Amino acid sequence: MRPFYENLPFICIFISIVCGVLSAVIRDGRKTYRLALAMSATIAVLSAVLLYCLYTENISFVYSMGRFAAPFGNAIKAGPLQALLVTVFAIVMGLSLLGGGQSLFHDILPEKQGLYFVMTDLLMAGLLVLVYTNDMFTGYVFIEITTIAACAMVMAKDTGPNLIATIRYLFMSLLGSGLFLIGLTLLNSIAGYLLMEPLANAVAILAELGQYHRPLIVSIGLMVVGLGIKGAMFPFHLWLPDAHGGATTSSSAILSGLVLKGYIVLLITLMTRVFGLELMREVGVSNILLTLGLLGMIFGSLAAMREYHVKRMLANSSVAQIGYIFMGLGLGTEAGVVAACFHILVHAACKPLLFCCAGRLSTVSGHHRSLKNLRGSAYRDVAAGVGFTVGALSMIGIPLLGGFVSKLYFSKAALESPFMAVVLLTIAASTVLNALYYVPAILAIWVRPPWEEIQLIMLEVKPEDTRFDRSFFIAAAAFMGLIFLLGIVYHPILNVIEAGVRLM
Amino acid sequence: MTILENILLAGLIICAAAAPLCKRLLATVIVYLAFSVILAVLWSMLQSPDLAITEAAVGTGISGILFFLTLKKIRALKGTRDE
Amino acid sequence: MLEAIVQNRFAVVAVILFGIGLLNMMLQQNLMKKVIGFSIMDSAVFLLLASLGYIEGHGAPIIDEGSVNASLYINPIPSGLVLTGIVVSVSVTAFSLALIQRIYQRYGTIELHELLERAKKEED
Amino acid sequence: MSDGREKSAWRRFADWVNGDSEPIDRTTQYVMNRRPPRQEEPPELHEQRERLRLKKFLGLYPLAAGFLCVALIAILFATVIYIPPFGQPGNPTNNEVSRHYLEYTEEETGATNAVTGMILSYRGFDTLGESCVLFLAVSSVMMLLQRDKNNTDEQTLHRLRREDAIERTHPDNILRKSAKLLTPFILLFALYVLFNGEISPGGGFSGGAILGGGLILYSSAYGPEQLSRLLTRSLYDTVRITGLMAYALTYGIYIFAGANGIKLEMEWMMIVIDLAVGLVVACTIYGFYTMFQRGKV
Repeated sequence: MRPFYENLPFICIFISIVCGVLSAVIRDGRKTYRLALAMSATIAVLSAVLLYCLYTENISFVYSMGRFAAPFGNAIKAGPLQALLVTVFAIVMGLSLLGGGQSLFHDILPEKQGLYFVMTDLLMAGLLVLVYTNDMFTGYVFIEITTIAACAMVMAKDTGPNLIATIRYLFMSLLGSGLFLIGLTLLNSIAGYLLMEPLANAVAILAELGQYHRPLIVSIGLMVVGLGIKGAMFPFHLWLPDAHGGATTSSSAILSGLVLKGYIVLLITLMTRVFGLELMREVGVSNILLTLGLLGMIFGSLAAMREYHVKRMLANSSVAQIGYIFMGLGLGTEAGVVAACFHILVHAACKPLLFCCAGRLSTVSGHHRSLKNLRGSAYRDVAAGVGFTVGALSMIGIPLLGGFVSKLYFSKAALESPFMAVVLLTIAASTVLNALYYVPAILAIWVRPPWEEIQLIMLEVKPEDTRFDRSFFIAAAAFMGLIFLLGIVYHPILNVIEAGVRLM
Repeated sequence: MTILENILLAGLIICAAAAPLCKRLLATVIVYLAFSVILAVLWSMLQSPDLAITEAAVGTGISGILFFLTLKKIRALKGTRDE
Repeated sequence: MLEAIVQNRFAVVAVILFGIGLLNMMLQQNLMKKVIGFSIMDSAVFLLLASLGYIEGHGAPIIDEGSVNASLYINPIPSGLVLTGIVVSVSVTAFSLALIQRIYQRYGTIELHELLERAKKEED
Repeated sequence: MSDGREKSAWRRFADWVNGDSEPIDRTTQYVMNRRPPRQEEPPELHEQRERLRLKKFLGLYPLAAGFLCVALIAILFATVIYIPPFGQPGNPTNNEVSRHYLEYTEEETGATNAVTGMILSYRGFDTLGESCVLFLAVSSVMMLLQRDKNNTDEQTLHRLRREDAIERTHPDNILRKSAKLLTPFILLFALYVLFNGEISPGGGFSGGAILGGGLILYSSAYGPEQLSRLLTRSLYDTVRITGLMAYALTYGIYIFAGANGIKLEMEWMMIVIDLAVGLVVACTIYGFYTMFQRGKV
């Protein structure tokens, strides 16, 4: 008889699936909204309990889905890292829905709101499985669930450019999952298993004997590239600005905060659990990841500098931040993976905050999105202004905020790498570039424009839009708390991540 | 058996190459459905009757209906009542 | 080389189909043809996967009473995976077709480059 | 506010960032010129630049994508001739897992069709995910195509009504007669495939698809109104959701019991799951059809 807490991951997955189905029954926007919030809160609490149990006992466990033990049945595996990630993901999901709630109900037609929350709930299920899965094919099926749910969330706003962004996003995602599937097929043909532990043994034996060397390398490469396309790795990120920039606020927040991370977490699981970091370094996939990550850091920032549309600027900045994560993975060391995991948490806290605040600022400025029209908007909703500032400063890497710690640990991890100089220089350059577009954005929202211009803007603002938005205030405050938490008490969190990576 | 198999494999490639080259979308869809039918036969030859049934029902039947309905909606079918 | 190709003919055909599908999906401007390219690509992967499970001279994996002998039947795992895959692929196809219908309704065209230009104009 | 009074340092800095202030020295001038143009650009110029970028993108993209695709195909081609040979019993794929499935399916799951046994019992979690994909797909199609003020105008409604009227006054006799003849057999065959999945090819997915196909035939022969009188939106939703819910609950109990080592009689489980999967698939397929056709259930 296993201890009860080992059932918690499965219960979380089950709750989110059932909530998704129930949302289709209820069909009323407000009620399903509350259901989704309650679901996120429940999952966050249950995962926090799981995290506590696993971290104090310092274990990870395999949970067989059904009565057939591995390698015959499906299984999931949970350790401290997975529990931590899921806790943060659930919190961020709830807060993003809370923070973007007002514009959500403004952007989506009333009869479609219930369906929107079907998507968010099942998206949560998909993310949970991507984090916990211990089986390759289960991973594929839930990648597809995440893809469809994410696309549906982008198009929920239902404007023309939105639909086009969705179809581009859909095709790129399908390309990614197609490549992942063919990589999985090739790997299955030479190693013969689907469950990760026996697969890892088979891969290790193959690598040692040098058998089927070429199919092995190609299948690893295909899976990495497939997940990289879905995670907006540098040359494959062209779909991202339109999809994330055009969607409704909550969708943008969830997509860039969580969905990208889900695929990357699966990639980390594959790298550490199945292939092993050593093999990744040996076959040179690490170096490719490193190069693309570094390029992404620079080019994402450069693209963000050119944008005048605030949400698209944030979306382009996501490309740069994802570049950091791939760079950390590309270092091919445990320290790099730990830093990448920490950056996943930081970015999952900062980017949704920025998107929610940008959405709120544009709401109080007559739904304009270009930075020019947002001038001085921070005075119309101070909480949003402060939130935007904190998030942006954290992205730049100011001490006491989360972004600083992750940059510190990336640099520390880079010290062991043969490419130390290049990595450190790129981190420095990217920090400067980040400052070059975030600082003007911060100034733009805090500087009062001439009086006539304000009046012109205020003409378009409906009075109900400027009313105090309590749920947004709570969400922004909680996000800021999370960022400060990550920036100040980072030691225990890093300990959990290190233990989790060891127990992968 | 091997000869038939090879013919079917060649048929798959021909259909796949021809489908997107057709000028009219209707022809594209029909050639694609032929591709699906060949695939179903091939699967029954690979001793997977489950796959053959599913491919015939889902891959050919249902996708076919959905493709045709879409063609009708985007007015790519000649001779519908709209015209 | 030639022998290897003949021996792995299913895999080779699957790769050719995958390539055709991939090129169409990436390079076609017509959204319908893109969807068909995607379907061909997925079918190609399924063909590769299903061919892994086939064993020459063995029968379909429906167990006869009294002859539970694993060396009589083909490997059931790839068939099961492909079964799942086909259904997933059809769902995705249906979703993208629905999107195409809406795009046509709004813009009156399904050529991607025209759509991109129109969308750029419409923004802000 | 900005009426030429003495400016604070903050104000001057802000103006510098916004590009409003006069440059003071050459360095500043240089930095200012390098700064990306953000606000001061007139909209026409910006639009023109954007269009140019788009044109460049549309010109470059096919080249880059084509090159990447061809490279990928070449790599794959060079790879697949090295994978284990086709059809040999000694391949890595044919390991103890597949032998276990073949030898113990009947004993452990009660199904003689190893594929059905595997997807419903051994790897049942994948199948649950797959049903969720179907559910999601039909929900998102509803989100796109269900009639609302964004996607349906008076003209479309008028056209639909006219088509219905034509359907009523000029029924297609051949179609109608043959549909009348065929529908019961199709439904019967669907049920046969559905319930015999354990001992013969078929099972929930194929049976459900055939059932959905029967509904579509009936609907297209008798007109959608005839069917929607029998199968109203609420009934449709009830069936669809009951199916998935029953599936998820049964499977949840099964996983929970199995993982915790609780012994449960699960003989009935295969039947319930088969039926539930069949219902989900049939409803999904009918849902796709009716959404594509008319935009409502």
